[in-house]
Amino acid sequence: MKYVIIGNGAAAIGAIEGIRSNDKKSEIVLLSKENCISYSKPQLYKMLNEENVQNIYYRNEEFYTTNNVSTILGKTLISVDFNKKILLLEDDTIKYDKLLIATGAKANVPKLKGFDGETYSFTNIDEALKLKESLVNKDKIAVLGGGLIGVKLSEYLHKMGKEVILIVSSKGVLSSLGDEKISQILNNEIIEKGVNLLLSTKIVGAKKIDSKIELKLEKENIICEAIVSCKGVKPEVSPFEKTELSIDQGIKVDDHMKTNIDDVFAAGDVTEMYNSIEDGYCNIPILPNAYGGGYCAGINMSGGDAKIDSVYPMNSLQIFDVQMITMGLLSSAEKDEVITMFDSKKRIYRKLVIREGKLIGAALLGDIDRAGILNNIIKCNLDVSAIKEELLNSKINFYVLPRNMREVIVKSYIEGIK
Amino acid sequence: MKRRIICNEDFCIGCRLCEVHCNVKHSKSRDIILAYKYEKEKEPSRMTFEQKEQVCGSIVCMNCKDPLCIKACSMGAIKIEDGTVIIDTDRCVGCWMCVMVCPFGAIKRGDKKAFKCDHCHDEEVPICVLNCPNKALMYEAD
Amino acid sequence: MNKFPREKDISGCSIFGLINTDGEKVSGSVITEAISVLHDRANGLGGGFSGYGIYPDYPDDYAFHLFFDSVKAKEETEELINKHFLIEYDEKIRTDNSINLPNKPLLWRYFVKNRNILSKDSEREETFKAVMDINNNIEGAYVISSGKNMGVFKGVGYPEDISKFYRLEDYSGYIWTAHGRFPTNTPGWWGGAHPFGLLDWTIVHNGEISSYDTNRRYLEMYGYKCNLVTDTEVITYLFDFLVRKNNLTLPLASKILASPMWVDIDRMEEKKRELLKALRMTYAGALLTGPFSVILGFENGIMGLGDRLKLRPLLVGKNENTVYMSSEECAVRKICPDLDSVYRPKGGEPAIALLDGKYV
Amino acid sequence: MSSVIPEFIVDKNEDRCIKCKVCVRQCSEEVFKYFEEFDLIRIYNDKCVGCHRCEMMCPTDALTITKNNALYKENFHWSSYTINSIKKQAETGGMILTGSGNDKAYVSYWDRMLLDASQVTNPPIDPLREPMELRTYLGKKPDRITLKEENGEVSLETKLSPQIKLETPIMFSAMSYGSISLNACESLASAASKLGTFYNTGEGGLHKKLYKYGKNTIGQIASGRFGVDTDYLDTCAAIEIKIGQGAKPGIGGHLPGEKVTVEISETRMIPSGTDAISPAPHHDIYSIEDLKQLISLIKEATNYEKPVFVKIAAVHNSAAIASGIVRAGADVIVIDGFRGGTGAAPSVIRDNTGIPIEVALAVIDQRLRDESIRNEVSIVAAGGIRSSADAVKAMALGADAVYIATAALIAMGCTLCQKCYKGKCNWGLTTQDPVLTRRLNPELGSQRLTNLVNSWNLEIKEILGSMGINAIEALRGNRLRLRGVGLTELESKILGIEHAGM
Repeated sequence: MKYVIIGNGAAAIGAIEGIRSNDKKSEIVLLSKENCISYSKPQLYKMLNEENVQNIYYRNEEFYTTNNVSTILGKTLISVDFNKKILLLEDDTIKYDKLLIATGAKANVPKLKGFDGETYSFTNIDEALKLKESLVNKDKIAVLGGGLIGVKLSEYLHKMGKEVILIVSSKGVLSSLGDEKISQILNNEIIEKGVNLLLSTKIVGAKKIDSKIELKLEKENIICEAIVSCKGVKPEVSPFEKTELSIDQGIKVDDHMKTNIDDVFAAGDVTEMYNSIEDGYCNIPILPNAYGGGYCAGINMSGGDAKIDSVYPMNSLQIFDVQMITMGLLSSAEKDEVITMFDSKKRIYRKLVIREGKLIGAALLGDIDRAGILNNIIKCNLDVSAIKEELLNSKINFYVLPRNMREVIVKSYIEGIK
Repeated sequence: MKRRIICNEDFCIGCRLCEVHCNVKHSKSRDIILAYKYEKEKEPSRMTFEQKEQVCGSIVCMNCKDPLCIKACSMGAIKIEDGTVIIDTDRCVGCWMCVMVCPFGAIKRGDKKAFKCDHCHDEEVPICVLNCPNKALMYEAD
Repeated sequence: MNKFPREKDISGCSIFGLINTDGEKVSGSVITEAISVLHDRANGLGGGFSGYGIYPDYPDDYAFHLFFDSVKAKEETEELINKHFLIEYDEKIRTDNSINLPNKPLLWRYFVKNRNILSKDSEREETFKAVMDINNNIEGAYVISSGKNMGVFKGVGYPEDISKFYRLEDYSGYIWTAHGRFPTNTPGWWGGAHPFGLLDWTIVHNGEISSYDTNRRYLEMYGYKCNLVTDTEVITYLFDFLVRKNNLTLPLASKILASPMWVDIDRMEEKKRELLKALRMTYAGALLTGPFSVILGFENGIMGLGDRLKLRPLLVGKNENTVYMSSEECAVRKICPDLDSVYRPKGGEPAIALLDGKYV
Repeated sequence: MSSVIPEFIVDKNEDRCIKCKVCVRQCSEEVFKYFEEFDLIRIYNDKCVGCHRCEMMCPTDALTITKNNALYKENFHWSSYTINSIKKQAETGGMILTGSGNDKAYVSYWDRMLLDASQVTNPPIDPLREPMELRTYLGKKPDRITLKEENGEVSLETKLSPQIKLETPIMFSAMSYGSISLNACESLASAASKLGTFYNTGEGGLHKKLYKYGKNTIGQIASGRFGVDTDYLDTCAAIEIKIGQGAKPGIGGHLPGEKVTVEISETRMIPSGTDAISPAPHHDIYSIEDLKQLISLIKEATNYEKPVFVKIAAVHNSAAIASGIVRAGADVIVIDGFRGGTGAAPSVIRDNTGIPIEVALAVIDQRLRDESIRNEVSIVAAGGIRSSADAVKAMALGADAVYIATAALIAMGCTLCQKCYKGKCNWGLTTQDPVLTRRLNPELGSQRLTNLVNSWNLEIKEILGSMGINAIEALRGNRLRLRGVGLTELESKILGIEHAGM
């Protein structure tokens, strides 16, 4: 048996650990176009600061030898012959028995009209290093995009002492979460801390003027020294585009992380998975899904039988001094019941989205302790009609749940039964 | 060996001595009066005392068979050693992904590091279990 | 002098018994020789003998041996005896008065018959009552033996002196038991010496039972008066109670007095278990604890029995038709150097030798 | 304003207090209150009942409960207790209630009897080396055993009356579900089952959860007849008719409606929330011949398979009463002395009625022997047995076994604050408040009871060994092994023992 894994992110690491939980011996080959050991994407911004570089690696170097994985790093995959089970590299071929595609996602960098200079992006180490080098003698940076990467990067650049202009096309940052209150709180926080935040602003084009750049907006023009585009990511599916692999927003996988092709699995940001809340397939590029999907795939590849938990978006982040955790669906439909709590003094905000008595989304801002209890309630599809007020207003308390439910939950996690 | 501390809420008397003893055990001096009255650095309790009306109990890390925190950790800082889920505080960067997923709310936020019950791996029996005056906290190992 | 002690009698002792299972008689000097070997286990404050088959001339009469403190006591006793019995013959017990013994009472024996013809059981019950009556109610009179064709000879002194005093060499019997006593607290009262006799039961005893008062109070419920405050007395009464009054066999009585442990009873097969359980529960007041070994003499045999923990010695030896029992082997070897067999019964296991040659 | 001076002072050492607030959380009397605003634990001495729960739970030993020494001026005739009682009565117009047993300074005869030990003439026995038997059978014994012989094999002909087997002569006395919590009942039941002995349901009926301990259960039938049905009779191993209780002879029981929870009402078979009243007499027993009928009735109903106990309080003419009870057909007679406990009783009764168990036991045992009927009944002594020594002395006086209850409660946590009647027991024993009852984990309670009785067993064996006795029946009635100290001639005579030195 020969396992081949394409990619070196959390999904790939998960797969290695999944395979090795069943199969200690067979060969594992890991192919990655990045020439470094696995690192944590959410921690990427630390690359900008020399002292923190060591803090981004997802596993240590011994990981590969300990797990008996041969790595082929820095090589690009051209295409795959799924019939012959062969991977085609620029100068080589690799045979596989079981294949995992975990190529992740790449930056979505829209072309700026009239601009022939460098538009930086920030989705991998290479991009990060490139940005870092260019920052040496630049002080005024424009960050395009109010998504997670854009906001986080702005914060970090600001802390490095740069003058940051964060340009967001919507009315607030993190608008994709679908919660105006959160966007509003974060907008205030970002502005308060000194980032130049431009909301509802569309970029018309850009022009290079000597060492500076003139960024053309709808109403004004601004001068900056570098542009970083943070307009989201898209699955890296280019090597498979002309194959029979079923791809929509990403590579389509079932709950066993199998693709439509035998012996080919996919996991992580490259995939499109079933979202139990949305009742549809979508791409959810977050780390827990990547590792969990990879681990699940690894088990199934090595002869086990694992099913992925229901997936839905969730994230934990800190923007300047605002700590928050969001999970599930926050942009409610009409049929949903939305209850919120806001304590402006303590800057605590809590929102619950309830559909047919079941919790389908929650946001916790300010006080995030024990958020996992809510997450589990979403995951287990528990009815919260009787306890919703308590969930909203008190400290999150496991004992809010009825005893029999708690006992089932405890038992299921102890014994690993879903 | 997998250690587990489970609270039988039928017999939890709500005294919260488990928290006290846990705090003392994880203090610098390991002396109750010094720890509480004189030591400056204090972590929040690793035990979570829960109460709803007349029912109460303490919750700590259950050492799940398939821990969600390990999957969620953005730094690969959580692992199972000897059957016990442990957080490598050198690697932890305080992203709180673990807090987001722990179904029992057993992971606490310290000063930029996550921490939780370590099941007193250096003791024969966890200190909270040892000191539970009504044996509501039960210790299982397998 | 107060006839009965207030304090419980405590003593250490030597015991000896023999039986010729063919009924051939031997002289009292034989057993005297044996018990005198154990001189050092007595302290001169008590010695005695019982002999069976010694009164061939009056085999069917109850032979009453009595100690009197006064002539008045003797007269009162005779009056009482006459009420129930016909005195066939009576005499002063022959003694060798050259032997110097302290506090000698007046010694008398009577051969008596019941005035009415009665069944054996009733006859014995009548006799038992009469003996109790004399002992309890007549000041200065004490019946020391009351069986048929047997008698008890005892007093304050070393056994060999007692033997000489009573001229035991003049008697011959097929069963003899003997006792050398080491009392710690009895005033030199002759009644306190062993053997203790009631009807044809005689007991010589070595040891001290710790269950005394339980046994005494149990017996007193059934008409026994334990005036002597000696273990020998209660053990004799217990045998009388269990065997004569409750119709139990000697081996079963032994299982009551020195009961097997509950754990052992639990392991027995059902019928036996239920029997022993019932015996132990019902006759709980008869259980003897503490160290003892006894030799029980009765009309047709002797039985040796040790306590259930085997805290006191008991040896059984056999030579042709004679069975010996003793607390020490040297006493047996003295009169019978070559034994066919020697064994030491387990605690609570009775050793029974009967006149018809049965040897259990 | 109450004119009663607080009985206790709660002293908190601020140098040791870490403000963990365990005292605040544990005191059901609300002696402690925490004010977050001031970070202050405020103490209300007047509410303290002196149960010491806070003291024992405090992890830094910061609390000390002391008797209020500033009570009224010392007066040998008018004690502080008396003055406070008068004041309380003047305030309320009611009887003074109390719990537990008589605490007054009457003579304790246990403390005036000493045990014998073997020296020289009779060796003591080492219980670690030799078997030491504590097994006891309770029930009517025949006067004699008759045998039958079949095919040369001798077997038992007598059919024995029903007996219960005890591996230790110590049983747990009657405490009802209602007077104590279900967890306490379960602790007793489970301990009895582990120890091979028995516990008694009191007259609280038998909760379904406890049916599994039926083999170790003595089911009580008292004047309220609570919880008695066919299942109850079938499940219990023996049945006890309770005529009286040592703590309150001649007084019935009263479980107030607020304590009659749904489960208690189901177990007692009465409507929930109604007062459970046990009348002072059984309304079908107005004399001894009525008792005989009830005994016969129970025997008939239980197919003559279960021993019937009759329990009486030790009162002045107990001996004659006991003799009557034996003749009425009881298999076991229980005598409950005046030190016996109660969940609630008027203090005037508890403190002034009855006689000491030592005396009652001694005269009853002797009376039954005088009448040659001692074998027909087993005697169980109850009421204030504090230790293995008391138990041994009771057996030497003539008891077959003893019942303990106060000692059992103490083992489970009780500190004898005597406030059982308030239903707020901080140890979770004499309460039905779910917050308090869970303070007794039956596993722990059972373990502590088992430990207690096992340690008494060891001590009893040690005592027996020192006396050279190796079976408990050889101790029973063995009064020679007791000696009195400081007894008058009359007391010695009544107890049937010699004075030390004799």
